[in-house]
Amino acid sequence: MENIIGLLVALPLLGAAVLLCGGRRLDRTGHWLGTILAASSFVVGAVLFADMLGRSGDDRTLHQFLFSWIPVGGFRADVAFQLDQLSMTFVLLITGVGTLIHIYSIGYMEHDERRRRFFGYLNLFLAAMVLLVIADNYLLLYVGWEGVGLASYLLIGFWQHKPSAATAAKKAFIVNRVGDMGLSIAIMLMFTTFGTFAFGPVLKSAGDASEGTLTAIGLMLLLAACGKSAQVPLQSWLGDAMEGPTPVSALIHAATMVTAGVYLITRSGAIFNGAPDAQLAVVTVGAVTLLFGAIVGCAKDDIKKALAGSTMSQIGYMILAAGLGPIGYVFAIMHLVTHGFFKAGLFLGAGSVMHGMNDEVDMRKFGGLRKYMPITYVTFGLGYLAIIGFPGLSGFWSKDKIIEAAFAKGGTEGWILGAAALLGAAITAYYMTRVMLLTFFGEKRWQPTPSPDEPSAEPAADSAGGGEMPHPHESPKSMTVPMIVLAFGSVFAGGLFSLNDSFLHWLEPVTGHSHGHSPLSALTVTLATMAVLVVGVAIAWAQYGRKPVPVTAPRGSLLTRAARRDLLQDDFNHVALVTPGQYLTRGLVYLDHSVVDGVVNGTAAAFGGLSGRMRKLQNGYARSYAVSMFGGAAILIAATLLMRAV
Amino acid sequence: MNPVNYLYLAALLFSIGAAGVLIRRNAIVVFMCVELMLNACNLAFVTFSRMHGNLDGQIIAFFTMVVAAAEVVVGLAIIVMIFRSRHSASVDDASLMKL
Amino acid sequence: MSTAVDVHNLWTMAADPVEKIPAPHIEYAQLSPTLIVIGVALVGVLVEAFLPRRSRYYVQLLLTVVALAAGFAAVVGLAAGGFGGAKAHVAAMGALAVDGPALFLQGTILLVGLVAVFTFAERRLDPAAHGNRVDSFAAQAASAPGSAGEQAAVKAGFTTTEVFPILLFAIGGMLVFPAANDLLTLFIALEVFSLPLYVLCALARRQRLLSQESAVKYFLLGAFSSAFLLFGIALLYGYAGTVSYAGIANVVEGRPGSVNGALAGTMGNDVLLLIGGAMLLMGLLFKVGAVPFHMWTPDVYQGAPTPVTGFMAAATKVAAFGALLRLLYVVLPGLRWDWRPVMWGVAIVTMLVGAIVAITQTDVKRLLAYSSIAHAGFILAGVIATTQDGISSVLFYLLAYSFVTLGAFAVVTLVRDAGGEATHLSKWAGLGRRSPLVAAVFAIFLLAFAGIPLTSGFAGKFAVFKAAAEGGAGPLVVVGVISSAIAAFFYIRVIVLMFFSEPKPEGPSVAVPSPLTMTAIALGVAVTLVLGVVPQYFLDLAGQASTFVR
Amino acid sequence: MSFPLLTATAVVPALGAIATAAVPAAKRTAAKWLALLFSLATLALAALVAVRFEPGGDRYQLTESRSWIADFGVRYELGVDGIAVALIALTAVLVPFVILAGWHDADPLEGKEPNRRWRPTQGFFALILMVEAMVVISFEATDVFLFYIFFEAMLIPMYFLIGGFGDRAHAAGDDEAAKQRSYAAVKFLLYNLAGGLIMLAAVIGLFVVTSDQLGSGTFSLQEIVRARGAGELTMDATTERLLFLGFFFAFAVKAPLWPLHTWLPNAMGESTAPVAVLITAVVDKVGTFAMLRFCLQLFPEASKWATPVIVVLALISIIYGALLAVGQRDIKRLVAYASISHFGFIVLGIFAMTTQGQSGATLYMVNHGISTAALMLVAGFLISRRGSRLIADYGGVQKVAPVLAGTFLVGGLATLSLPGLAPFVSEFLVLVGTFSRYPAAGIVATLGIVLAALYVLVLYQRTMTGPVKESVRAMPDLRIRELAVVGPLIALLLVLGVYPKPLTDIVNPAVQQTMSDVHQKDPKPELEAAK
Repeated sequence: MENIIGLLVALPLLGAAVLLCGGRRLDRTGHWLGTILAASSFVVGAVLFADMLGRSGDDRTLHQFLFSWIPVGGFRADVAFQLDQLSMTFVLLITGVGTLIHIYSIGYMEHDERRRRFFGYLNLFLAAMVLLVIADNYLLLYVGWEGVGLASYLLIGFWQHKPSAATAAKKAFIVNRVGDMGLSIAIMLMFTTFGTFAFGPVLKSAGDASEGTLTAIGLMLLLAACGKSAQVPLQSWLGDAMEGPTPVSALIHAATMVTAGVYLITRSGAIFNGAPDAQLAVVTVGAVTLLFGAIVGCAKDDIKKALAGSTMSQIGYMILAAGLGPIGYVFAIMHLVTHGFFKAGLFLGAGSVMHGMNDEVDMRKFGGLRKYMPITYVTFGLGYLAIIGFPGLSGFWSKDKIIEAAFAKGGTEGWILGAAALLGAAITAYYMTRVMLLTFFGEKRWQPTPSPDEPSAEPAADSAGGGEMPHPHESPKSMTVPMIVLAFGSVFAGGLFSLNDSFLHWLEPVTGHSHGHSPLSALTVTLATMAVLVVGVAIAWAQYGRKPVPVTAPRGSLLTRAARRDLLQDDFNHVALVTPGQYLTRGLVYLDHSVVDGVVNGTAAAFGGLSGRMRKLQNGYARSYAVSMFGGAAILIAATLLMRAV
Repeated sequence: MNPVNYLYLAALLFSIGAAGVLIRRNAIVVFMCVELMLNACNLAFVTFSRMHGNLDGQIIAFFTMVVAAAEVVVGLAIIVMIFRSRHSASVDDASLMKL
Repeated sequence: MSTAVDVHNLWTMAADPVEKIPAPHIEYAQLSPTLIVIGVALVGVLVEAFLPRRSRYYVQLLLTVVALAAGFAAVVGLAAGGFGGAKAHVAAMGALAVDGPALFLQGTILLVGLVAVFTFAERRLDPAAHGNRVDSFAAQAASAPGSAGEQAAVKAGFTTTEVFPILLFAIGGMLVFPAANDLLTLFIALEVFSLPLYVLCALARRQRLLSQESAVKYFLLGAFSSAFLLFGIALLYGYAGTVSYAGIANVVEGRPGSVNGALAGTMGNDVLLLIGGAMLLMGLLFKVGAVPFHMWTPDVYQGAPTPVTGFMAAATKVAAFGALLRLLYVVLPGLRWDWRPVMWGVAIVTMLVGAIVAITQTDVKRLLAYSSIAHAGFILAGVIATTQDGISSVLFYLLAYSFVTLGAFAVVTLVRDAGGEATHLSKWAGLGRRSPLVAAVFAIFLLAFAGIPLTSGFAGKFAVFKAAAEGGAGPLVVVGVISSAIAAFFYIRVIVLMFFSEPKPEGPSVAVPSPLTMTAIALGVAVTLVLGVVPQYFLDLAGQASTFVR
Repeated sequence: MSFPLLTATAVVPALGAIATAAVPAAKRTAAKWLALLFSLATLALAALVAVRFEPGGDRYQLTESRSWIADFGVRYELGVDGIAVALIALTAVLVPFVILAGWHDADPLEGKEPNRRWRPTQGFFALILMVEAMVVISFEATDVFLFYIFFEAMLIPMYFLIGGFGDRAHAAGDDEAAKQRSYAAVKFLLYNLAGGLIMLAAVIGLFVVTSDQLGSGTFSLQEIVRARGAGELTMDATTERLLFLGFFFAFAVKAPLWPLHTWLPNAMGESTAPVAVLITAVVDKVGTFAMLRFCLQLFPEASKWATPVIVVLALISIIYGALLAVGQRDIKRLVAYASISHFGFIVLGIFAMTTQGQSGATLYMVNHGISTAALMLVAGFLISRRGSRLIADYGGVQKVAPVLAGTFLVGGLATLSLPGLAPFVSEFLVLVGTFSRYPAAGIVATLGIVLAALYVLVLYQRTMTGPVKESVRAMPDLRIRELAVVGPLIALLLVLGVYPKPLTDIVNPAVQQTMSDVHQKDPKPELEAAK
């Protein structure tokens, strides 16, 4: 059975290769090929899943060794796969959601002449992402890790003619590189500590290593996770990443890739368990980010950016959970999966809206769309309910568990984290309600948009007249069907998982699990969550439900304005990194030219000058030559005598 | 009389000759100074010959004279030639080539 | 036994009323190279006197070539006869040494002379004047430039065929110079090869003024230096009571043949020895062109007719270094600790000054002059080694260097414009575009000068530096290396000029030479490459030839 | 003695050079094909060398040994170890692509039909082959002097390639271009000549040492290493250090290592793309190769003594080169500075003195060669289309020439060593190797990968994306010939990135040898050490 694991990667990779090298002759059929390969990868996953269920909880782990990749001295990296419950969960999520989004894209990208390329990239992404989760050692994981980075780079910048898109893509890649630095350093540490970086041995003998080392490794892994999962302080790229086509945002920047960090930390649980300080760092990052993202989400008028903020904050939850250790791992993954469903759904919904509104993204120019695109409205609504944690829907189950676990951490930490999680829940409710209201309720605030041929880089430009009024309409089947499927997921997944803790038992063999003793009873927590939820929704309704919404955003409070600018994240980076960096490089360029090179040219010039002065002695007068000879003779004689003297 | 004095005289003549070469402009005079130096050498040779009581020095002196004569032949020829082409026997005028 | 004493005996016997005069014992066979050359030179003079003008050129050329070839054959014969090694000894009653270094250097000089003759005899480069092919020598040296007399001479198609015998005299002197085994012979040889050179310098057909000026400078300074040399000889004679190398050496090492009172007196007086030695060195260093006795070099090289320059640059160095070697290794080895440091200084200064001043030169011939100064420095480094290797490396270097130099100057004669040879560097711009072959050849010579591997220059440089390093002169090697780096700069500059800069429309043209010059250049290239790629045979030769007889 | 395969591998391109140069002026195309043919023949021979080489076998294989210059103790000794094989293969693989890429670079300009004697085209290809010959033999030489000779001699053809042939259209105009070219060429030559002459002093020193102690001076690497091992040859610390410095200086210039790097940007900037590739991908490798083969083996103690300083210099090169690459306005200079950064990695790997580091360094030499070739050649195609090297003159090329842009991107990604492409393997090995001995250095070096991403992606963004600039609107996409150049290179990058094992198998034994020569062992993992 394990021999087919490779196919999970191979199929989409094949697709990518064919589509990218195939040339124009594939333009008409390419997207189908891509979709089929993605789907078949999912089928393989399903088969493996079935097979896995067939076996008992402890020997569900499959291994496949392909070939020895880099063997040098004690350093051996193999191309080998490990498929256990954790990987399996991801495989299904990735290939499943991935396939849906392929289908969705068929419709969404219909009018793009580079659709073939788009599907090629999507397949590439699938391959890399699957590789990431089924690798059996950190180096191979690293390959997938950077692979998804590349795919995300290509897809964010897919509309390269938009400078904003190109910049966003570059930014995403570079910020991710900072994280990757962490990962590679972590791998080196593992190598120098354990002499290997394969999951099996490393995690087994993690206990033997000194806590200091483990902490170091943990922190480096956290850095990596921050980069990939857009956690503070490396979160700045996610917002801009929304420049990419919406399906991309749905698949990569909501459902799958950005959750890789969570996978990494959960996978390395053994290491973190031995490094409390590292764990503390993790939970801190998680808590901060979940609030950070939520606040940003409140202020954005661009629907996708709002959702991006929410993604950030939801992943914050997961990271927080993962940081809690065995108490949290399972719930982190569980929330990850449910989030995968509803966030993907929400994004697809947003995409569908934009599709109907001539790629308008400013929610202030939506409003009252529920009549015009019912399916979108319903699916989006379900996703909305799921994310704010409406009782019974997916989000409720997973998020609630995380908040519980946070409290269960115990001590002041526990209280702080719990409080943060609760607050986050409230804000989530607020900004999601806001999105909902602005988009589907209230009166129409549609604006004429410039004709599509010139891309709407930033919404501000659109209000300047011209163009034709949008005619909102429901999207084609190829787009709505995936949305419906995902809606189902967002409604039932959570319940399904929580049904006599099936998900817990499923993952426990891999992640392990321990019940912390929470200071508050589960019921209390749930009630508290409900309470803050209601509050959040209420405030949002009070602001955007009752009174009409201005088309142009009011100046807003200091916080609002800061939040609109991602809480000044970019400004900070600019001041702290970019500007100094530019000065540094300029300085160095100058230095290189004038000093390093100057020394060389200077020496040459010096010799030239010396030469010029010395040749003056050659003044053409025979008598002066005679003088020099005479003097020379004198010196010669003197020297000889001197030599004898001394 | 102590032969060493002749050596001092020789040295003196040699120095005078050398000084002349360095100071005088006229090619002929310069050349004469060189001859003077050669003769200083001769004096030295003879003196040493006397001191050592062998005749080598004296014979060398004869050779030197011959050589000097030969030098005169060539030297005067050249000097005359350059004098004819630039109507000046000044060494300093012949300084086209420099630097 | 020293010459002078024997001569003296003859002398006194002649005074007796005995009629038979015992002739001094002279090994004619072993002196044959010199004798042949001198002899033919005399014949050449007669030819000038008795043959009609038009036939002289060919006769002279033939004679000279034959003489040099025969001389070389004689040298080879002697070497084959073992005079280079086992049978090496002092001939002509102590006047001349017949040993390895002498033969090697004489062979080199003769070859150089042979090649030089080809360039002397070149008659295709200058446009024919009044239908007569002309070479690079004045029609009638005696007539003032531009004067009616000269025009008449040119019209009459006069040519100075005297250059050939003069050249032979010079070569004759040079053959004796490195073989001279007593100071008197040394001095005579010096004059014998210097005086002809003074004359040759003055004979340029174009730019007579420069030519004459160079002659005057060379002559005056040369005479000046030989006066010093002579005084040095006098002092050494005074010190040792003899002028034979062996004799002096013995005295210096404190074991004279017989000590009389006077000798005892002077022997103690090292000042005589030291000053004398220093002045002697100065005389030789002048010929070598070592700083600070180098200043004549650029002017003379520039002013003299290019073939003469080439010959001087090559042959004079060979002869002078030969004499220097013999002096330092045979006469003054006992004084090593006195002269070595001094020569260190001279070598260092010479290398640096030569290389640095050359950077800003704008005239090819002056450039090569300074480069020759720098090379003198390199060779001095080998001389200082005072080891067997030192000698052989110097011999090898001289062989390699002399042919590169000849070739380079031969190429210079080819690049001409209306005013004769176009020696100003600016005129060489883009030469590589117009005539790649000539430029390439010159580039090869320049690279050899710069000591780029696979050229003879590199092999030679490596040999001398290696010898110097082994002789404990490491710092000298470092300085040498640095100055070669500096020197590289201006060789490269010329190459850049030739290949990378656009040719000037009014630039010079490259004259198509006769087979004579072609042979000269071809030989230069061949030797440069052979000595660069497979130097072993010649290294062995130099190695075998590296023991002085005493 | 069996068929002298190594000699043949070096002689064939040399003959090719002569043959090509001999082709008459009119038959330009014939000359090109001739050159290509000979380069392919060389490739075949190199392949044969790789096949005949047994990874498990002796240290040096296919050896040849003849007496050459006895007086200098010089022998004509050839022999290859794994490292040499890898680099010879690299050279032999790259040169045909270089020739193919430079197909029209040396054609006479329109209207400027050269005279009968001046044949730039023939010269161009002849010089390329001559460089190949000399590079190959210096990889094969196991006699220090023999190596030195060609190490120096290869400067001359290189010099003419740089100074004689430049980009077609130059922003600064032809005269200015010529001036800058010859400046670059002279700078290249003098820099390397100076290095070489310093090395010459050291070579002589080595001879003196050996002749003092072994009776007769020798330059034979094996002989010297053997003698040192047997204790017959000992150097006092000072001597060894001085000699080491003499050698290292030359190699550091060639490599080039900060602060001796300034010739590279000029040389690569002014020369045509193929020549730039020849410089950075082939010729410079001789420097790093020589560090590995000569510095470490001849002067193990001194190498260890110098390591700290060299590591620091390497780190500076990495960061400094990358930062300057970010700051460049000129595509080719950018690539040049990127190369400086990469050479920093190579040197770092060599002097980390771990198997990972040194194997990594060797692989790095190969991979950097290929990746830079890919990037630089595509850049060359781009430049030849627009006639400008300035980044600012491009924009939106992706839209008009997608294939060109795609290949450019792949080359760029290889340069920033993306996993899955060859350079990643080597770079990571170097990092791990360094980290396991000098953790701090390892971490600093890792910064390099971020900066690499920066300069590559900025370059790609500025040139390829965004709205299409008027100046590039009519730009044609890659032609067949150009695809034939880039395609195989990219394929190589992928293959070596996914399955480098064949290469590592060849290289590892040699590296193990070197490690034992310098008496170094890999540091043990913490846990094992604890036990």
